[in-house]
Amino acid sequence: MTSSKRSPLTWVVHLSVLFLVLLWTMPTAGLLISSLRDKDQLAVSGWWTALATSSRNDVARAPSPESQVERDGKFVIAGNLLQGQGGEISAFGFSSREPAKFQAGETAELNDGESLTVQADGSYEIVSDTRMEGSRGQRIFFTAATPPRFTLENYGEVLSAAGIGRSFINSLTVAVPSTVIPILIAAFAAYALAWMRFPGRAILIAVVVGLLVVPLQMSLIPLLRLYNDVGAFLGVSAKTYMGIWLAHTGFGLPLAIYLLRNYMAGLPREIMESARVDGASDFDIFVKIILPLSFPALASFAIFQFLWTWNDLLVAIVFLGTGNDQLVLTGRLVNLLGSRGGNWEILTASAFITIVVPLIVFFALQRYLVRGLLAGSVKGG
Amino acid sequence: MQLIAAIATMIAGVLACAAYFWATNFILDLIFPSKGLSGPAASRNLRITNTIRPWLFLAPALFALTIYLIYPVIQSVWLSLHDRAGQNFVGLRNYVWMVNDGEFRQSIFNNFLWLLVVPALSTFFGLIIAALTDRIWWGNIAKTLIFMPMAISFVGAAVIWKFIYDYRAAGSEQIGLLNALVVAFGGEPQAWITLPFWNNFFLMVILIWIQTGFAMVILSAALRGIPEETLEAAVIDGANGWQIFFKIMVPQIWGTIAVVWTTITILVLKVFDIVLAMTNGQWQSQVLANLMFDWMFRGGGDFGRGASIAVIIMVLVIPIMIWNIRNAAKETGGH
Amino acid sequence: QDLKFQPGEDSKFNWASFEEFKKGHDLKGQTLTIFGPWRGEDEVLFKSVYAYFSEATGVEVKYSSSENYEQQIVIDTQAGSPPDVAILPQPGLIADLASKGHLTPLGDETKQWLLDNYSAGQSWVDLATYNGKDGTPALYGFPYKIDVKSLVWYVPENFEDAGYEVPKTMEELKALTEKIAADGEKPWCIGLGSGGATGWPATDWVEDLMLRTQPPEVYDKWVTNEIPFTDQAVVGALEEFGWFARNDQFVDGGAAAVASTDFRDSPKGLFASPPKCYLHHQASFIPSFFPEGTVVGEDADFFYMPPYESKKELGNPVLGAGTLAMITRDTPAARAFIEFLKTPIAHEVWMAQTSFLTPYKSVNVDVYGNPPLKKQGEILLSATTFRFDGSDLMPGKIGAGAFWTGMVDFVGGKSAADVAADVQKAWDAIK
Amino acid sequence: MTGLLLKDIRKSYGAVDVIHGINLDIKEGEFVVFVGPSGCGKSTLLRMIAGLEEITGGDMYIDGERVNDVPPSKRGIAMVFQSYALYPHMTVYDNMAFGMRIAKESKEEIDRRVRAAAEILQLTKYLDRLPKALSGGQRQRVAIGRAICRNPKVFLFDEPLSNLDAALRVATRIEIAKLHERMADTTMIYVTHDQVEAMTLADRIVVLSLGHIEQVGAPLELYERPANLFVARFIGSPAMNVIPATITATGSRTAVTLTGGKSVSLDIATGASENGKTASFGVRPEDLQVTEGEDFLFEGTIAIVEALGEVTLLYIEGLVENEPIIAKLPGILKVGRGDKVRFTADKAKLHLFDAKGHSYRP
Amino acid sequence: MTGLLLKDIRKSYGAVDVIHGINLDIKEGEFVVFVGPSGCGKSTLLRMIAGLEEITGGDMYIDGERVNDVPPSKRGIAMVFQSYALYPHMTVYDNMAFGMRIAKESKEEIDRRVRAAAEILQLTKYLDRLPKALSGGQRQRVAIGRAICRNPKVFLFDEPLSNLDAALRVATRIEIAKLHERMADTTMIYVTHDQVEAMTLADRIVVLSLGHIEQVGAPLELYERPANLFVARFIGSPAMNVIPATITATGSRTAVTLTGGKSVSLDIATGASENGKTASFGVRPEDLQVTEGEDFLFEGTIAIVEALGEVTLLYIEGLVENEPIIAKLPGILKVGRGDKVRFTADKAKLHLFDAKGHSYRP
Ligand SMILES: Nc1ncnc2c1ncn2[C@@H]1O[C@H](COP(=O)(O)OP(=O)(O)OP(=O)(O)O)[C@@H](O)[C@H]1O
Ligand SMILES: Nc1ncnc2c1ncn2[C@@H]1O[C@H](COP(=O)(O)OP(=O)(O)OP(=O)(O)O)[C@@H](O)[C@H]1O
Ligand SMILES: [Mg+2]
Ligand SMILES: [Mg+2]
Repeated sequence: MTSSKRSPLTWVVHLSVLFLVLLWTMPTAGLLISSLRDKDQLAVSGWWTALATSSRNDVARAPSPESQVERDGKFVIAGNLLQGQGGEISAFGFSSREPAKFQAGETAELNDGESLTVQADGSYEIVSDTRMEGSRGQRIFFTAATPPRFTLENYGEVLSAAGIGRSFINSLTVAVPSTVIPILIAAFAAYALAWMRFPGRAILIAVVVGLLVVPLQMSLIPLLRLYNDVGAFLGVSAKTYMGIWLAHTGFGLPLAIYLLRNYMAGLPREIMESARVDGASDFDIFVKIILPLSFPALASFAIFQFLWTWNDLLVAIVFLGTGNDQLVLTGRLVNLLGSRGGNWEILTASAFITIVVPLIVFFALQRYLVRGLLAGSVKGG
Repeated sequence: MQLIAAIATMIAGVLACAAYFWATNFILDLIFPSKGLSGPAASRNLRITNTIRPWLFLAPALFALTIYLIYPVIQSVWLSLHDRAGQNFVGLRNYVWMVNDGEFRQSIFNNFLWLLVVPALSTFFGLIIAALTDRIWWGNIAKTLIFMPMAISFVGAAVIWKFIYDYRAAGSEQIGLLNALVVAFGGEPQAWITLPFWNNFFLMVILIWIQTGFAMVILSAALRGIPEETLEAAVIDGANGWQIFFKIMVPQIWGTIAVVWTTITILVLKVFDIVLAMTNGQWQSQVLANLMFDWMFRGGGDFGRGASIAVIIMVLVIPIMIWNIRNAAKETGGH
Repeated sequence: QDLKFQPGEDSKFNWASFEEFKKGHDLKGQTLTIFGPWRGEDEVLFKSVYAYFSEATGVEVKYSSSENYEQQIVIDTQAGSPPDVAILPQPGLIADLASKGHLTPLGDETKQWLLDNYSAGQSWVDLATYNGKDGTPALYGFPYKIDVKSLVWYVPENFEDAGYEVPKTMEELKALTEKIAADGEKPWCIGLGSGGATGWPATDWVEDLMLRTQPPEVYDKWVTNEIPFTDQAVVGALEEFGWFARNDQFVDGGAAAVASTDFRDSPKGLFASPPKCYLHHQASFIPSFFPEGTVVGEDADFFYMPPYESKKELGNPVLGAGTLAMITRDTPAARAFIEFLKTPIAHEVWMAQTSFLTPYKSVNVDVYGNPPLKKQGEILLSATTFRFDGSDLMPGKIGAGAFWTGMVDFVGGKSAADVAADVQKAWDAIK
Repeated sequence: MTGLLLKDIRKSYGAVDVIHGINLDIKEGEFVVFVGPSGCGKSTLLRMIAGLEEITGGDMYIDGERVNDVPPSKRGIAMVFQSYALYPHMTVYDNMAFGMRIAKESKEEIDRRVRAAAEILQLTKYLDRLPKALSGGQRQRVAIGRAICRNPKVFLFDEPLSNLDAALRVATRIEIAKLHERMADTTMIYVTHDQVEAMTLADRIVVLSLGHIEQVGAPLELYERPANLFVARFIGSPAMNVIPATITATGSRTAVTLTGGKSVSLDIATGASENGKTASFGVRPEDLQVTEGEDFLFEGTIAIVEALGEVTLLYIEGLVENEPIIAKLPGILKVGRGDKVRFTADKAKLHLFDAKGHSYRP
Repeated sequence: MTGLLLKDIRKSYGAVDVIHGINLDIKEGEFVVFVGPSGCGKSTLLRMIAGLEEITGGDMYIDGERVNDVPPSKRGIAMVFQSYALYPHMTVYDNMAFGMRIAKESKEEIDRRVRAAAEILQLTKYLDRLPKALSGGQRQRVAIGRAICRNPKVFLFDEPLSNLDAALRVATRIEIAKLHERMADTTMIYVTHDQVEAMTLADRIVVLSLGHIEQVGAPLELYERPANLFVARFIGSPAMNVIPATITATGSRTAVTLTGGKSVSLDIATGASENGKTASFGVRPEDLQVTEGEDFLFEGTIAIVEALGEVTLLYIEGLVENEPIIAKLPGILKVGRGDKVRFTADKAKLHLFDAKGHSYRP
């Protein structure tokens, strides 16, 4: 509708969408920013503070006395607290009890006759009349205003993990047929349930709905047992790609059938009739009329199914195994987390790495969610 | 190398599937030809093929559904009548236990809360967003952004929401967005997910946040199927945006809205990842699916009780099934 | 395969045991699948260990792990496709697998070996002995890789700055706590958050306090529910924990923050500027969650969670956890692997790196990769009592369920008696 | 032998009865046109013939074979849908080629036939377009083209020309007539609202009303000898003028008195029993002539003049209640509103119907 | 003052130009009919007036206000869509009531108006049905009813009667005419293919062809004095017979020689410069009369006879290449195929067009 473009309410639409988008992306934005932050900062300051210059309290440790140099008869250890990251120091201290005792530029007398001077730019000097001793460097507490700082380290770490490329391919090998096969099977079934007459149709539809609810976890053990038996019978491994495709197919089918049937039932009857008069068999009608016209529904479902199979870990682990040759991307990334979990910097980065492929799929398929696919076909209500 | 093998298997798998449909149809027509034949023979063959063909179309789906879903359902029912190892028959004892279990009752109550809130709000937001984004030039970008939560794995989602609900003591810096906002407006920070009853809603927000993308995509496809002329007619009838939306568009996609609603409702019955990751049912936020998971796998698992909870989850879906049968019947009347 | 340390090169290692093992086992061409809890860095470390096994026997080892390993092993065993060897940290789960007949007994010879070679050997044997499918007890697990839990972490320099001393007794620890609070600081960082497992860090506290207030026998009865959860002994331990955790002055963020602070985040308060807290009770793995670049022994250190002066008779109890290896599919390679774990070298290779403790008496403690590890090893070896993490010994529904939930309720303000009653009720429900 | 036989065909949608028992015998190669008021069941009947609508009652035979349960594709039909029913995702070309592709015709043959049809229907320019980029008339032509391209035994057309302009309509109509001529043994069934189409194309016209047949006959037969008032008024535009009358004399000629008092004698034989009965007197607008003389049928004041160029319509009000008498006179007349005129008509072109509406004409 | 002013209105779909600059001034209360061949852009123009189609170029004024960017709902229009555009989920009643409900009319008022419209359109029985349970004609009537129920300043009708039967069509046409009369200041724009509708309803007819205006004028003006060959042939059915001719004499009368050799003199003035030029001679089928005399226009053999009852069409082939000459004679004639007949016509009703198709008539 071209006319709506000019509607005076358009700006309201823009604003509401903007609001909703902000609301929805806020959490993800947090994730994204967090994934770009230093891992130690994640736990101590809100992600939104990373966007602005912030004042932070920090501790740095000067190099150990081994690195002292003798200058003008004094022993000096020098360095920079900010290590080139920019920012400005306002206060510093040397005791955990008084971390901001001194203003930048002042000189603090340390307990053992040394003195510490910290400049606003972060450079410091520890000066002593005598040679400094000990193995540990001096801790320097400071308060600094630091500009936003981001790092790609987290991504680097994730992407450089061994076997990640292999897992990527594994994931694709799992996800693509696991998306296409159920769509194909479901589309045929949906057509039969929407446009063919046979006894028990309504019951079947209800059964499909009912099966939507079957918890995946319930199915795993009986199915794996079945797989093991079949595998043993055929003398092949129980954990094959074929197996996982079929498993995903089975689990994805109810939703696929349900969604597709609903969509197909809404197509104008006259088109089907017309094709029937043209001599098309059910198979022809399905392939040449229904499938092309159902693209929006197929695309929507493809997006979801791809997403689920791509992000799935449980089914993959159970039916494909955890060996290096079979490990899918999600599995690989989870393994990176270490056995105690909770490396959020890894989690955040890998969440974004896994998100990329589904988003591409979404973008690619989104254009099939087109308007007016049926335009011009029939007239009337 | 694997890449080639992978692609080859992929193609083979998909082709095999397509070949099945083509071949069975071909064979059916070969056995019961109707072309060329005439008279009663042809029409008898036709009748036969017409009764067989729907089942040919359905066969692979029915096969997969039976193996992957119906068979496990039967297994579950069987297991639910057995003890923890699935070895000794115990009758209905698991169900008796369940009814008397406080946690189970808590879960049922929470599940109903979820069922009331999540499908409604997800569908509502999905619909609004689908409709609004269709009218603006950056709609696709907006959609992608709102879809994003769907693409994030549950682990990722859990981290994200940790950064929202995180609680630090009053006075110290809040790293949870919600508390930061509350504090900024002069409120007291709260440990959101530990507030009994209310924490259910904080968990629901997460699922809504994820499922809105689902609703949006499906409804968007449906909205685009609405004949544009009817919208034009409404414009001419003087309807404004709201009226067109609620009186013309929504009623026309009512069927799809029902489908989305049903799907999300069922998903809510199954929801457990979120609860598991955020609270694991503590602070009175337990839900059925998580309870089932708990009994199934934790500490070696009690298959009997786990299965009996699963059976309850499946029973809960029966009203939805009946409702769908009705709908399908109504539709057939229209055809 | 690359061996981390070339056999024969570093004399600290017991290479002789390796050569001897090599001689006794030739299983070329066989494969061994191991399923374990280690992922990420730990997986790399474990690989470096079984590389020696492969080298010695020619067996190809396939190790895999999984985020949901608990669930995974249940599914795999139940469905009839288990790995050859499973290594798990949960005795409760292992007991369950054993009772369903999924495990192969390791035999009396191994039992004897443990008694002979592990310090506090009987503790370990008891830990790894379960009832089989037919109800007869047998040794099913081989303890390998131990974590010490009775540790309190602190920043030495902060102590210096404030003039605090490392306490030697529980009374001193409490006094220190009060002193720090009196100084206007917060003594403890406690975080129970762990997503779905929220609450478990508190169970460690309670177990540690149980061991310090009650004799080990009571502890053992407690974990088997021979004495009920509501017993005064248990309630007392709960209340001791409450003394620390339920006092707003004693914990960073106040009592309310305890349950919702993630255990991974909570130690970071030690390193803040100014420090948010001075003490943190956690197991030996926690340094991986310290800020990057933190050097244990320098920037941070730990001390043994001290016993009560008033209960000297209880000695120095140590709470720990660890993983047990078991045979889920009886093959020569699996047997050989258990044998391999009996060689000192299987322990030393990991010891020489990080995060590995062992009660194996005949390993060379000098091999420990760093001083803190060695110190922990010494705590372990000098333990008068060693007890395995009680919540791991309890049935899963309790140890990984009701107990956790109860602890969350407890720090949330529920009385110790009520919490204990709740847990006991849950326990009764699964009997 | 591709005749059709309809035996007591019935159709109901739930409780609504739409077709009430149609009996019809259509011979091979015949061109039958269904006409009738909107909603009388023409499309439904056509769709039943096509096999798209289940037959609720009765039997249908095509080629002597009972086809009640034969699917559309096996009935050897082609159909133009009233609502077009184009394949929205196919170009015009593909829309037309679809049926032949299904029938596995050769590429050249398909191309030849599609192009031929497109040429006839002036669609050549649009062959690559999708239906949504076509005008209403163009869509309708595609629908026709699609049917033409196939070579069915029975053609079914549901108002195929309703959205076409006059010129194109004439041209297409002629094409359909030619098609029918070329394919002498193809039966055609055609629904239309256009009198001209019905009259020019049909071998026989079937007049339907409320789901039953009013009359079946050759076009001129219906025009000249409508069986009843319904058909009389339905065929011809504007409709036949009907004036209430009373029969005053019977015999080989009948005399009636019209409302208004004028008495008229008709060339129609009636039985004596009819005397004194009320009847309806009918005369077609185009049969009326203006006269100055005394031998007029009726006289009236012109209420409206509609000059169509070719003809002029005069509306005379006041003679019959609530309904003007219409006269259709050739050329452009120099009369105005308010003028009083007298009308007469050829005696042979007068009609008389009894109280039930049946024609007195044999 | 609800006149419309179209200034150089243009429309293109991508590269396809559909409307090439339309200038038109429609006065308040005027009834304007758009006619033109299928696909010439009538619907598009109407949709642009309604505001449903973006205007690619030019300006449109309603009521003196430029409305290029005014949304449809603010233009005060009602429209009947060629494809009906009924709301599939609403009953007939609700379809008609929708606009009024939006306008917050009172319940009684809505009911009154809906029932009135339904009565006129014979839809009362169907008020509770959904569109999918209606016949084509019924759907179309609902669409009309929907427009009638509103009280707009401008009515737009896109072939509103195309699916109706003759009787209903006449009735509805008259209703529309009455509507127009009742609402004297409501402007109506009407697209149709039906000559009768155009001639009877229009104050002015706009003849469109390929996206531009061929002629604008009162109905009879177009019929009697078509500005060019296109209009001459488009208005009137069957179309005007056109015979190539050469001008042989100019002056206040013009003489031409037709192909075939016959010379005719017309009441049309031409300049001397035209002498010898080729021209097109035109005569409408209904203006032809059969003559026995010598003063005939042309003579030919009857190829086809179409008896429509009211009139008879004679097709004479061979005079003009590939196109029959058609004569439309009143009544039912007793002539047969192969008969030779001579035709004559009233001199005033002859037409002459120059080589470019422009009429010589002033
Ligand atoms: N979306 C489109 N893209 C390209 N061309 C189009 C599009 N829509 C219409 N057209 C073309 O524009 C021209 C005018 O169409 P329009 O619908 O206005 O014709 P019309 O005069 O109403 O014809 P009809 O009498 O057949 O309804 C047609 O030739 C049509 O093919
Ligand atoms: N699904 C339905 N349910 C109930 N009645 C229906 C249904 N479909 C059609 N009808 C009714 O059946 C009658 C016949 O419809 P049909 O379409 O055959 O009419 P038609 O003669 O083709 O009319 P038109 O000339 O207007 O197209 C109509 O009165 C219509 O309302
Ligand atoms: Mg119809
Ligand atoms: Mg049009």
